[in-house]
Amino acid sequence: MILHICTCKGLIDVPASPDFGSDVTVEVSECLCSKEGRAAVEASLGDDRRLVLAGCTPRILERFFGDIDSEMVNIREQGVFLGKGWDGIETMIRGGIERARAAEPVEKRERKISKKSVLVIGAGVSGLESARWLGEMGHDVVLVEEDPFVGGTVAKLDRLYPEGTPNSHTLYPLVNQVAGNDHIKVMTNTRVENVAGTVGDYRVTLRTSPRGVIECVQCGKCVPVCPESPVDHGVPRKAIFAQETYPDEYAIDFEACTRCGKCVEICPAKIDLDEPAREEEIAVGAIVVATGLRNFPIANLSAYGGGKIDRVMRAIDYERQIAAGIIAPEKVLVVHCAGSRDDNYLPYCSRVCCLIGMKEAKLTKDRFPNAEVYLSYIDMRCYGQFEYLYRTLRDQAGVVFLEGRPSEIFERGDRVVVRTEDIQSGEYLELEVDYVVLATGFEPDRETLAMLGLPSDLDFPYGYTGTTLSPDSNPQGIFLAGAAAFPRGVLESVESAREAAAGAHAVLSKDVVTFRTPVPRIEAEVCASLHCRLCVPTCPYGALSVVDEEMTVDETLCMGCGICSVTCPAGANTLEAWEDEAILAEVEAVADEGSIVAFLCKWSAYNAADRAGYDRLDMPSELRVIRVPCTGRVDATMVAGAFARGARGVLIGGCYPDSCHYRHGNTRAVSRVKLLQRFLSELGVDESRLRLEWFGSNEGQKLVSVVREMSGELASVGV
Amino acid sequence: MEYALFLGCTAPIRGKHYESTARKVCEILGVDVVDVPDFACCGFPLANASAEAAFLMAARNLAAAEEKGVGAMMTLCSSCAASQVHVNREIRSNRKVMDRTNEALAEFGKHYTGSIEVKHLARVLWEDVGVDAIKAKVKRDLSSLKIAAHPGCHYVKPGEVHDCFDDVEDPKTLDELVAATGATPVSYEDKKLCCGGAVLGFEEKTALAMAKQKLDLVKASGADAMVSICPFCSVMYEANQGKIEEAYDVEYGMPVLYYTQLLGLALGVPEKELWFRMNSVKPSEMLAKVVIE
Amino acid sequence: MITERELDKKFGLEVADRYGGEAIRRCFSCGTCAASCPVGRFDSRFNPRRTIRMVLLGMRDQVLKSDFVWLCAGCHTCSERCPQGVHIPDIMTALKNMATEAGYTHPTLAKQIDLLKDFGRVFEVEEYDNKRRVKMGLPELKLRCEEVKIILDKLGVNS
Amino acid sequence: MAKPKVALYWNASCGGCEEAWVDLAEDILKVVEAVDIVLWPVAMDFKRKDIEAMEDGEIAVAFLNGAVRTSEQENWSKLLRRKAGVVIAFGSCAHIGGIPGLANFYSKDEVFDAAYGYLPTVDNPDKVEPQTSTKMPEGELELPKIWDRVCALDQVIDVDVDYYLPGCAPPPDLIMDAVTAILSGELPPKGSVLAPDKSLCDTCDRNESKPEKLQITELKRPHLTFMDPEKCFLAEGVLCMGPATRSGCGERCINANMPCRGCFGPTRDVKDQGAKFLSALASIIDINDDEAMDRVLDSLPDPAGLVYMYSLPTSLLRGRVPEKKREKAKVS
Repeated sequence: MILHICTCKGLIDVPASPDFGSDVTVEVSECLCSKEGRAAVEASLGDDRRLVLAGCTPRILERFFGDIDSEMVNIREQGVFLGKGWDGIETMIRGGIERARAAEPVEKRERKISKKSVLVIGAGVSGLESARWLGEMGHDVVLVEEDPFVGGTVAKLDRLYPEGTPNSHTLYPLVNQVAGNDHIKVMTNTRVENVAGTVGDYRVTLRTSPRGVIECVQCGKCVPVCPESPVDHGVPRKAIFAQETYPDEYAIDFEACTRCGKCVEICPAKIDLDEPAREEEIAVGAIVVATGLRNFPIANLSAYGGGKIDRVMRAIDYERQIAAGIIAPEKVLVVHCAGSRDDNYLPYCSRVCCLIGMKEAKLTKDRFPNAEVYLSYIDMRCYGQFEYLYRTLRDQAGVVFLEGRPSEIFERGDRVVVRTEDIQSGEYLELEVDYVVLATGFEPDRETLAMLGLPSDLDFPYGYTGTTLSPDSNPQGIFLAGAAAFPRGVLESVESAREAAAGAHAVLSKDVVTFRTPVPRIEAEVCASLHCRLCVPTCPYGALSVVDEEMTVDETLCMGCGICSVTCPAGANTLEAWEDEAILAEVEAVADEGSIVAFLCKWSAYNAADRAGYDRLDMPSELRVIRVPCTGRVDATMVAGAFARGARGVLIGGCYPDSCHYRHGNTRAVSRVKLLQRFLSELGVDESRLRLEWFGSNEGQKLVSVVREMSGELASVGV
Repeated sequence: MEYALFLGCTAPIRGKHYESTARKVCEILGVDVVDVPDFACCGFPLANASAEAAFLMAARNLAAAEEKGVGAMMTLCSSCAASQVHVNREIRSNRKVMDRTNEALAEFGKHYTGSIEVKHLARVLWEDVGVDAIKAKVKRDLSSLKIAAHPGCHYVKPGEVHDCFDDVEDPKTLDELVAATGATPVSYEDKKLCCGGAVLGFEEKTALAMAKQKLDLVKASGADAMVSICPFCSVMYEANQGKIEEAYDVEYGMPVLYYTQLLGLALGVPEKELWFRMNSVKPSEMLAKVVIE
Repeated sequence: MITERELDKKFGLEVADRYGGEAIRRCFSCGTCAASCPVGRFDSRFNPRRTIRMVLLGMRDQVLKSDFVWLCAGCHTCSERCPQGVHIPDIMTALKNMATEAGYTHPTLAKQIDLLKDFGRVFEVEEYDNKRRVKMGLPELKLRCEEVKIILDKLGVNS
Repeated sequence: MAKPKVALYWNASCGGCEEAWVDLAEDILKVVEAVDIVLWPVAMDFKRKDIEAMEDGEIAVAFLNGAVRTSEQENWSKLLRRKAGVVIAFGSCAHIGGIPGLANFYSKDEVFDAAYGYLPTVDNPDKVEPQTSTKMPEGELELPKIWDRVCALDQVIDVDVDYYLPGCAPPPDLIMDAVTAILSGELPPKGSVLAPDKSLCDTCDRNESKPEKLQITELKRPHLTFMDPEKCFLAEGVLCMGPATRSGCGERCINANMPCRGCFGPTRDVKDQGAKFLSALASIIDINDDEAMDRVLDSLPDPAGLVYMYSLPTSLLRGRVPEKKREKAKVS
């Protein structure tokens, strides 16, 4: 056994010659994450491949040593940063050593990149930009768009800031470049129905819904005869319509169309109201997701009259209505943070809505110089160049910035009344305006993300980054571009689209990728494969099946969560590197009388513990963290093991519901914990000593509170 | 449907007409009420001095209801509803709270296992009896009446405590109950405005200003009467109406009925038994619009 | 002006440890509560946002001895809308409790405590009431409830 | 050549394991013919001092059944360990703690309170409880001490077990196989359990009826349910420990239409049979609705007693966790 302890440049006090027993060779280094550190680790690897690296968080260490089999002990973030002295750190290292003794190494695996084409989902600016770059690099691109025309949100906007240019300046050159590239196939009216397979060979089912217009000479005669006028983002158009982007053909909005047939009669070319939908399957090596964001539905904001009062509207609807000359406001209030930074709605800041709100104010003043515009805000967040936009507005007559979040908005006659406190003067204020613009935040396109097996994260609309070739997750050729990952302005979206294109290009340029995702090993000798099969339905990915009377793991599907290992009652199924024995060995090494043993999911709660370290929070010293791939991996055996060592409490911490990185590992944990609590109470362990809690990866404070409660430092709630 | 009737402090003394009509409409609509003489204050006013003591007083009432062998409790007052529902919820959702509460109740030999459901009378009428069942029993035509319903705060808030049975930002159930009687609920601004009752003892001027605002808006809506479901709200709008008229030199003459009086009227209860003479603002003009027998 | 020396930095923590007070530190002073408050609309002395700031700053005496601390109507309009889940009415209750414990009990509250101890309710049931009730066909009310007094005495709640 | 000497001893057991020898029927003759039985208290009269007088290792094989919970059982176990070359833990109680191990849900005092106190069949108005020593006219008499915890054989300090013969009681074919192996000297590695290392489902006939996606939404208790003699118990919502239990028993319970209760103990890599089964069970009770989950769990009044029916002493917690810490190490 080789143990490397990193002092992180003297940050961690390591005694002169730390002793971990005669069979452990200890090397202390100043900085493992350096060329020298890597060389030292490589040089120390002899026949004995068992290696323990004690240093910073595995999130960082994995970037340097992900390809070498090792146990990582986080003595920095969760050691010194959480106030542990050498005693505490020594215990942590012992845990790592015991775990390393019991764990089997993760096998290196390979994946062939057999398909060299790429699918781009969504043809807004991000998708167009990604497709353009990939096409120019010579890759075959399939660009699919759900709407009948490309352009996405930007095509619906009036002007784009900070420059204040019309949307066409950004969009048209891009559309032309994409439409003119032979490598790019654009498919409008098309949805991705299903994605199967893995990097290098994704099999994608596409469904193209009817366009109605089969051949088009763009005469436009169909539009005046159409009797239906659906409202598209605040502005009415006909059910048969065109958009000045691409393709240069009309299309029918079948949700609004009543099939009266008037367009068919007048059309000199060909319209078919009964055109069937088509489905096809394509194979690609990588996927770029550029589906953008979803506007937070204002109907949820009942105190603001959202969805009930016509004059209270979304920013995009307002922008289009003034651009189209439908409304002529004299007095407007823009409500910033409408539903954002709010536990009842969106807990996070969507970053761009401050800018959007100011833009609506600017567009109003540009068109109606005499209009009065109020902007109410909690904090005005205008970064970089946008400070200029703020200054321009601030200096204009008739623009008033009001600090304070409105409490309620209601109708009084044909006016809208807003109640707010002007915090700067401390006065209670009632305003009567013509229109209220709600600058709402955004939500991720959960539907597409879920279809791709990508979890959404509560910390941000979407926190999934950089896992593409992470050493212990299945390599994915899936890249997020633009606002699909996080609310972004046009400029940032385009930049991120290029990053995604570069990522996809990197994968497609290889013939083989290697990775180290742990998969369950099945001991055929013990497994009653043909007859037990309990594990099969518990796999979130359908990776388990009985082949030739033997339980078999499809390594291309397995993501390494270990849910099946917990299910196997015979112990025949064990997840590599996260075996029951290995985790139990660590538990037994670190747990002692009065300790709080926390099994923390490496995607969320474990990082919350890191965060607590970075923030130097006052974490009770009794905490012993065991890193697990998912709360769904936590077995009753491990919990019993902790209590058998005298633990005061056991905490299982995972991702919030619907954010599980393994689809539903955390909900499995819910039923396990319930049953376990009853079981433990029979054994004299009070239910409250086993807790399951959800943590965002930033919620260090919440983790501290929960651990403090469990350690008896905080009285629990209730009179 | 059987409920222990929780009278609270105000209704049985200052709102006897509310209590009496509540019992009457319950009888007609098939809601059985059981009296528990052991009920005392719900603890609401005491929370100002000691939240813990208030909690135990509410818990004591729950234990008393349980002792009586009823499964549910119905309150006449909205504040009683809020404190009883809240405490019930805390006890039922947290084992430790239940244990600690019972430890304290044991002092005088009471124990609560968490079996009681608590609802305000109006919620019982809306949820358990239902608007349709009420409509089916209406005997008098009240279609000529315009009624401004005042739902008050604790009938629906905190929303979570009351299982969000009504929309806290746009409470509708009381309007629906008014509509069920055949009368027309009128909409008016600031329907959710608090009556100020809780401030009355501490700063009368402020409390009256709050009540005045509401009376102004109700008056402007053209309503024939206001309807309340809480004796505290009624005290503010009705008993103090004269005081407000005097202080602000205005005149309202706005009758404030308990919903049960209006409902009783619709259900054909003899006028005498509706105790309109106990209302300090006499609803004679309003009654003149209704054909009685 | 108030100098930092006059502030009691533990005040906020004490309130946070009270029932319903845990979330007080989450307040980011957006003013939703103040804009919602029906009392504040008619009495500018009472402003929940400002009260929370005063607590977090540590202005113990200025809060507990104040007249505004008694003005919260407990209507929950603010807490229903608070974006950070601060239980404002519970915090105001905690402050009133702390004021009571510190001996600044409001006279009205003192009167209510006496009534509760004597009768178990905040109104005395007079003989007239029961007579009247019987006349109206309503059951008689119990005149006292000793158990309420036991609770109050046990917890040391005194006027 | 002298016949190998064999000792058979019983600790805390019901006697069923002794009957298992008799159940060998005519095969017992082969055994008796091949070996020289030097100790078998249930059948013949032997004295402790005779065993004590033997050389260490003189006995070839000692079969010990029953759990250990008294000082006497502990002493005998240690003695036989010294005298025997091979020690075999015979039957569930010696192997994993067995039914007597359920006493670990309670303290010794609670067990005494029940056994000599409040149980309806006990008539003991003076509350007489066993004493470790009693003065009689003839002198002072000693009774064995009862320990606080029931142990499996290998949990007794200084008692290394060479092999385990599982089952309550071990089935004749496994006994015969073990005896044959010993006599022929073809023994598996030390520490082995002398039964197949697969879960019971492997040989269970009812598997045909098991659905591809087994999900439990309702739990039924055997005595309150009609159980189809053809169908997988789990698929019917009746808890069966089969998946968490080593095979080799010949499905005696299952053939009698009763679900498995785990007497053979777990397969080799499982440290805690009950906890492991519980994890599996929770995975197949896949209900997200809290209330529905509670309802299902309410129909399982004693989960720990069920999953640890045979293995409580060898579970990680070993029994009920006492209010204050008690001895953790092996019985000394």
